[in-house]
Amino acid sequence: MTTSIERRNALYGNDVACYERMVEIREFEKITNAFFAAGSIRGTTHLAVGQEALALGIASTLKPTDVLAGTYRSHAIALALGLTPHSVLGEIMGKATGCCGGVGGSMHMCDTSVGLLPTSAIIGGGMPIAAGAALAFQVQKSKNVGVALFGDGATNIGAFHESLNLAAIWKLPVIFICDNNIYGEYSRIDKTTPIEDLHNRAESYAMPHMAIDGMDIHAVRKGLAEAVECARSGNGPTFIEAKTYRFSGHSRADQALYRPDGELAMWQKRDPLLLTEQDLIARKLLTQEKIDLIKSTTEIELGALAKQVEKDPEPELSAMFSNIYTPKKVSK
Amino acid sequence: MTTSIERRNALYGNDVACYERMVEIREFEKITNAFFAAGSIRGTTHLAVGQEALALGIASTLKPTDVLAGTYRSHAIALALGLTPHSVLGEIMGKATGCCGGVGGSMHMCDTSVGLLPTSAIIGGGMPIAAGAALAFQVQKSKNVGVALFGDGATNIGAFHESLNLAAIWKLPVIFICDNNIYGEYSRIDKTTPIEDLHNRAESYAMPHMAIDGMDIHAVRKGLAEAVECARSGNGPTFIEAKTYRFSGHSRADQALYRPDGELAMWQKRDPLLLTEQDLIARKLLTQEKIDLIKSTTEIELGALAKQVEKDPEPELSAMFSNIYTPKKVSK
Amino acid sequence: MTAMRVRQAIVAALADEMRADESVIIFGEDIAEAEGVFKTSEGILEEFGPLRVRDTPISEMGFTGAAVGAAMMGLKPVVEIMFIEFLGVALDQVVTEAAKTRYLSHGTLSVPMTIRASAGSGLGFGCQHSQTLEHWFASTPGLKVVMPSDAQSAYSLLRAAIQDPDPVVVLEPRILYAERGEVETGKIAEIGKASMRTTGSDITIVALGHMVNIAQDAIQSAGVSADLIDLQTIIPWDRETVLASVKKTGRLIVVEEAPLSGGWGSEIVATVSAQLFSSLKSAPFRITTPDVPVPFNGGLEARYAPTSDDVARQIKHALSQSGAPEPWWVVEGVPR
Amino acid sequence: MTAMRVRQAIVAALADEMRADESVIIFGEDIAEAEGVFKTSEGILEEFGPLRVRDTPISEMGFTGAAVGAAMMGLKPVVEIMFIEFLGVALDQVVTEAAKTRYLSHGTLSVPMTIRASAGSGLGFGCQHSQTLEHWFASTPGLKVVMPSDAQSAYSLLRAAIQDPDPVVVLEPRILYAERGEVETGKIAEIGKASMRTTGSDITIVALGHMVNIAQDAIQSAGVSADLIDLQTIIPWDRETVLASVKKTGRLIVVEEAPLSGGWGSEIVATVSAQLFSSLKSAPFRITTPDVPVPFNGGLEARYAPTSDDVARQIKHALSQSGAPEPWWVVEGVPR
Ligand SMILES: Cc1ncc(C[n+]2csc(CCOP(=O)(O)OP(=O)(O)O)c2C)c(N)n1
Ligand SMILES: Cc1ncc(C[n+]2csc(CCOP(=O)(O)OP(=O)(O)O)c2C)c(N)n1
Ligand SMILES: [Mg+2]
Ligand SMILES: [Mg+2]
Repeated sequence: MTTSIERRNALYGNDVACYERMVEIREFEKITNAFFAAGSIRGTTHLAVGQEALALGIASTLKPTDVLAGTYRSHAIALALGLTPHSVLGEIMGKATGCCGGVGGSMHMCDTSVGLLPTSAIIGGGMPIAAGAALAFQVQKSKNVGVALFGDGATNIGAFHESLNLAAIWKLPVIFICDNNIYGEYSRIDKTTPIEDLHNRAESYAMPHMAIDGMDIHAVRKGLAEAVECARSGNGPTFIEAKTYRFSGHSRADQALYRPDGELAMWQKRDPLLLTEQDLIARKLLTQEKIDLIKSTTEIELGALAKQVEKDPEPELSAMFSNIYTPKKVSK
Repeated sequence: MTTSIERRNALYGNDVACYERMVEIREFEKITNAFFAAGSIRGTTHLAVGQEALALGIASTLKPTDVLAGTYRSHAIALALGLTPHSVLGEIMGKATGCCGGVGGSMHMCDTSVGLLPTSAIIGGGMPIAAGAALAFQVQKSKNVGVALFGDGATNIGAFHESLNLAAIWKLPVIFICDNNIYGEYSRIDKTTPIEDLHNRAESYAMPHMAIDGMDIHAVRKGLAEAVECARSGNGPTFIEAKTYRFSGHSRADQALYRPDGELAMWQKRDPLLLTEQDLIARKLLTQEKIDLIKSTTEIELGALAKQVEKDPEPELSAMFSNIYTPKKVSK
Repeated sequence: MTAMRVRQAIVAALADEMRADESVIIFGEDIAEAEGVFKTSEGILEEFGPLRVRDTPISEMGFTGAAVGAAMMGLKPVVEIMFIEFLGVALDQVVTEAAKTRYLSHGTLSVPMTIRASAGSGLGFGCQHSQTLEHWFASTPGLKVVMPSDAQSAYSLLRAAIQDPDPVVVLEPRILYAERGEVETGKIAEIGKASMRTTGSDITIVALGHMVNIAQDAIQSAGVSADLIDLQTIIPWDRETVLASVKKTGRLIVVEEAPLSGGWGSEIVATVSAQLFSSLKSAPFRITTPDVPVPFNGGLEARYAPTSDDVARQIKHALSQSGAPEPWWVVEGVPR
Repeated sequence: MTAMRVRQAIVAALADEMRADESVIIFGEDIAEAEGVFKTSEGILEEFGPLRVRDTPISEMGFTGAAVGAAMMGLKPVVEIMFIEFLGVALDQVVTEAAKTRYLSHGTLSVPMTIRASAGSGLGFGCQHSQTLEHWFASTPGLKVVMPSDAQSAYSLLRAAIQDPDPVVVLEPRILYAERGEVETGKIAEIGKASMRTTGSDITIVALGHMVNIAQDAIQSAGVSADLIDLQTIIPWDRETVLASVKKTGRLIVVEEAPLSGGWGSEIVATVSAQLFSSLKSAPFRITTPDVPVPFNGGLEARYAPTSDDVARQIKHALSQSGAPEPWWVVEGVPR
């Protein structure tokens, strides 16, 4: 069986692997959506369709020893960072095979072997934690970086402000990545936020900042690489605003009817899969046939996997009582 | 006996009255300091020596129907807004005659007859409250404004960020006044905040902003009048940074030894009392003799008052059980 | 009487209050245009317009605090906290500001605000979105906290909360939003007053929110004669009703959807034990969730909150033995 | 054994841990250069330098959360919350993040962080700076909460908290900072274990923090033979020691510095009532503060927390009558 770290390592320097992973995410979210609609997934789900380039740009730039604190919308970043579709879907379905043993659910992904800290379902929850991880790296004199990944809506919460200020004043090796998909739940960003270019908020902390095209994996990598270099060399944090779009509704059954006509269609022209396909064909790394094959294979494989996960064991009753406190060491 | 509202009304259009009030504040804080040192005041006190021009500039510009949410450092603004020295000192000494009946203490001033909302001892506590008061004015279609008065250190707390954003997106008639006295407790602002001109943080909310000379009552009035006009005419909030200096330590017995040599002396050259005296003399509204008289009279009067307050009754035991819930109306 | 879902009862209460009193305004995340993520403000924006009905940024501290300030100025704001956990970023404004405003204004200001928040487990939202968290508000003079158990109480308590001159937190059991019940509109509850779901002679059962329904099922299946007290207000709770009932029955069980250690039920048991020591025929005790985070998995989550089977078992125990029964996880000896 | 003030015992514990383990770092507002507003980090910056000892901006959510993240990465951060009330702006990171991290990481991450916060009344800081607020952390599996009662426990509990692999909140009674006591440095407490201040046969008194000292005075002046249990850890509390003692004495009083309704003491009384129903000779009860905000005025504040006179009165009552005594404000019939 492939491990998370193997899946992660497969991405470095391999644009085709990155593309395949993007397809995997896209197909994966289709399954999640279908399963949710069919009632086989409890609670809620937050899809990241349309935001695959950002996830892969991050995963193929960070090292597995860097850490990332994400949100309830983390299927894509989890798969990108290396978690297996099995462990992600298992978690979403509450199976013992899930990355959290089935007690976390769709909003709670985690795999420390590839640097994914437990994702938080609280807006802003992960930002000070990423800064804190970076503080540890600074104190430990390691070269790792911390990353906080969060939405546009999250830039209005107090923790955002405090985290950026703290990171700036302590010059922490942390990168704040705002996935600006223009919506927070059902509210368009302009209804809740008086400025459009969120990255400019970094000025309040004298922090370097940039906007990047979140639909283009190369743009993501380029911007992030610069920020990572800055952080690793002791020059402190960066705020990156990735302009993306949420192709699906916010969560669960949301049909996103509040979106203006044509907005989705416009963004779909910049579908990250499409852009990557064009790029890879142009660079002669893939052909249309190969692309079709990747898609159909992925669909078949994930379909088969989904059937398997459905049959996976449920967690034991003891799982409910485990991992609350750290077990006492047997000897010192 | 003079009421708060009478004391407030005395200030409008009367620069000499404003100056006298500044002297009153200065002398008042001397007494507070002495009483605290002598052990007749419990807990803590936060003096506002050196920040009198800001307090008077605010009090003589706002209307008594406007409201202000302040902090633990509110002796000066309370006296300026109209509270009698008796009710302020009474509160500081825990007397039944205090503005809060003696159960609040030095950090908790309040007098709604002149628009002083209960001051909060929690950093950032008053900012959303001021915005909320402004929201009420907006809904009620009154022309009043809300004001939040807070320190430089408070610009690093989450509530600051959330309040400014909310005020901006809803165009609330609220004015955020940052009393930038360069220190938060014992930390110089540059140790905690990566930018110097705090008012620029308003850019994050597309909010008008300005820096004003907080030592000069005219500068305060001018800046604030502009902001008030903007708010009253429905054009939303403004962020004002008043550059001031804390002549005393942070609180209690703090000697402020952490300040660089010469810093205090430099700022004392711009002592708001001094600047106002020079101005009033130049405008022939006062003479040096008159000034000396004001000072000595104030000193004598407040000294006498202090003796009286010392003998004021303590609150009854029932005060501890009162004003927790609103009494039920006897009939509907 | 009209049959409606709990969420519709909430809408009705909001609308009735907004019609009766124009100082009532509501705001929260996605409550206006989207009508609330749980559809608890359906039609409100349309009827009352954008001045009184507002979507907020994701800023719980900011907008909760704004409600405090607006309430000081005479409005009656109702804010929605989508999941009660989100008050973890804004508790200060509730506990340290709102609850102390009357005290710190020497009685000159009241804070007639209402905080509505969905609470509780059972829907697969995971451990950061499934708690009840009543204890965050305990020991806070100045605050009131209520929790409805059905459509009628959802309506009546919310109206009472909005009319109340002091800050009130309304914890709405999320699991009940879709449940139907008969509602007499216009009926307003009295905050601080418990309601008797069933009356009986052998035992007193005190419960809150959805646990009232669980307890009622248990009483039925155990076939016992019980006073089932729907507490409705947790702070300040109805000592009189509870004490009178236990005086009569001599037995007390509290059924609680929160981890054992330190939940609100301990307050009831402790007070009854102190006040009615010699009237008690058997040990008063709580039936609670185990001391664990709320698990996501459906099978596990179904065992998290007290079930009617388990409550029935413990009721029977209480009627036959003087000592308290063991919780299910001890009985079953669940390995850790 | 060295005589030192409680605040010095805290400094000693910090320094000893920082010497022993270089992953221990500390930060908070004015704790470095100014050495803490209560001088609880005197000399720490000088000895350990600015990489490990840091002043923070006024950003409790930010720096508490940073401690959570740093702890995940293997540091042992100790943060100071100057007054426990300030966690009202940051509770989320403690309760919803730190306490659930181990659970949500499937056991792969621990959060060995310590939060030190000053707490309690008696010094004239007013109602927003004088509470104890233990109940904010109740019903939160994953968290531990301790409170020292003297210099030795301040030292020993803090060392234990820092060494503990899970998040621990240390509530330090502010009123004790200047008190002196003998300290055996190197002695490390066991979290979750209560300590016996006095042993006796007639009654069990459970207290926490400064109330342990008040209770001890009361026991002396009442001239009774009592087990005085200094609980030290509130979450998870030492059921074993308390139950064993009450089994022996048949009587229980909890002395608590928090408003009556919903304080931690109700958990003790409720548990004992359920577990030891037939061993109890008289009503178990709590002695608490009234349900009021902490008043500033010195005379009133002196009456806020239980006094040794009043505790003595209630102990005597418990030994002579089976019902619980009335609190002083009922006895005295204070008008509202
Ligand atoms: C403190 C807090 N408030 C509110 C929520 C509810 N909530 C969950 S997702 C969401 C919208 C977030 O929008 P954004 O940050 O843009 O992220 P996106 O969902 O678009 O990825 C909200 C309001 C929450 N989880 N936490
Ligand atoms: C949330 C919170 N954190 C910390 C404190 C402790 N504290 C009181 S005053 C103060 C410094 C505030 O500095 P600044 O905002 O500049 O105001 P100044 O005292 O200079 O007027 C601090 C940290 C508090 N009261 N509330
Ligand atoms: Mg978004
Ligand atoms: Mg300052």
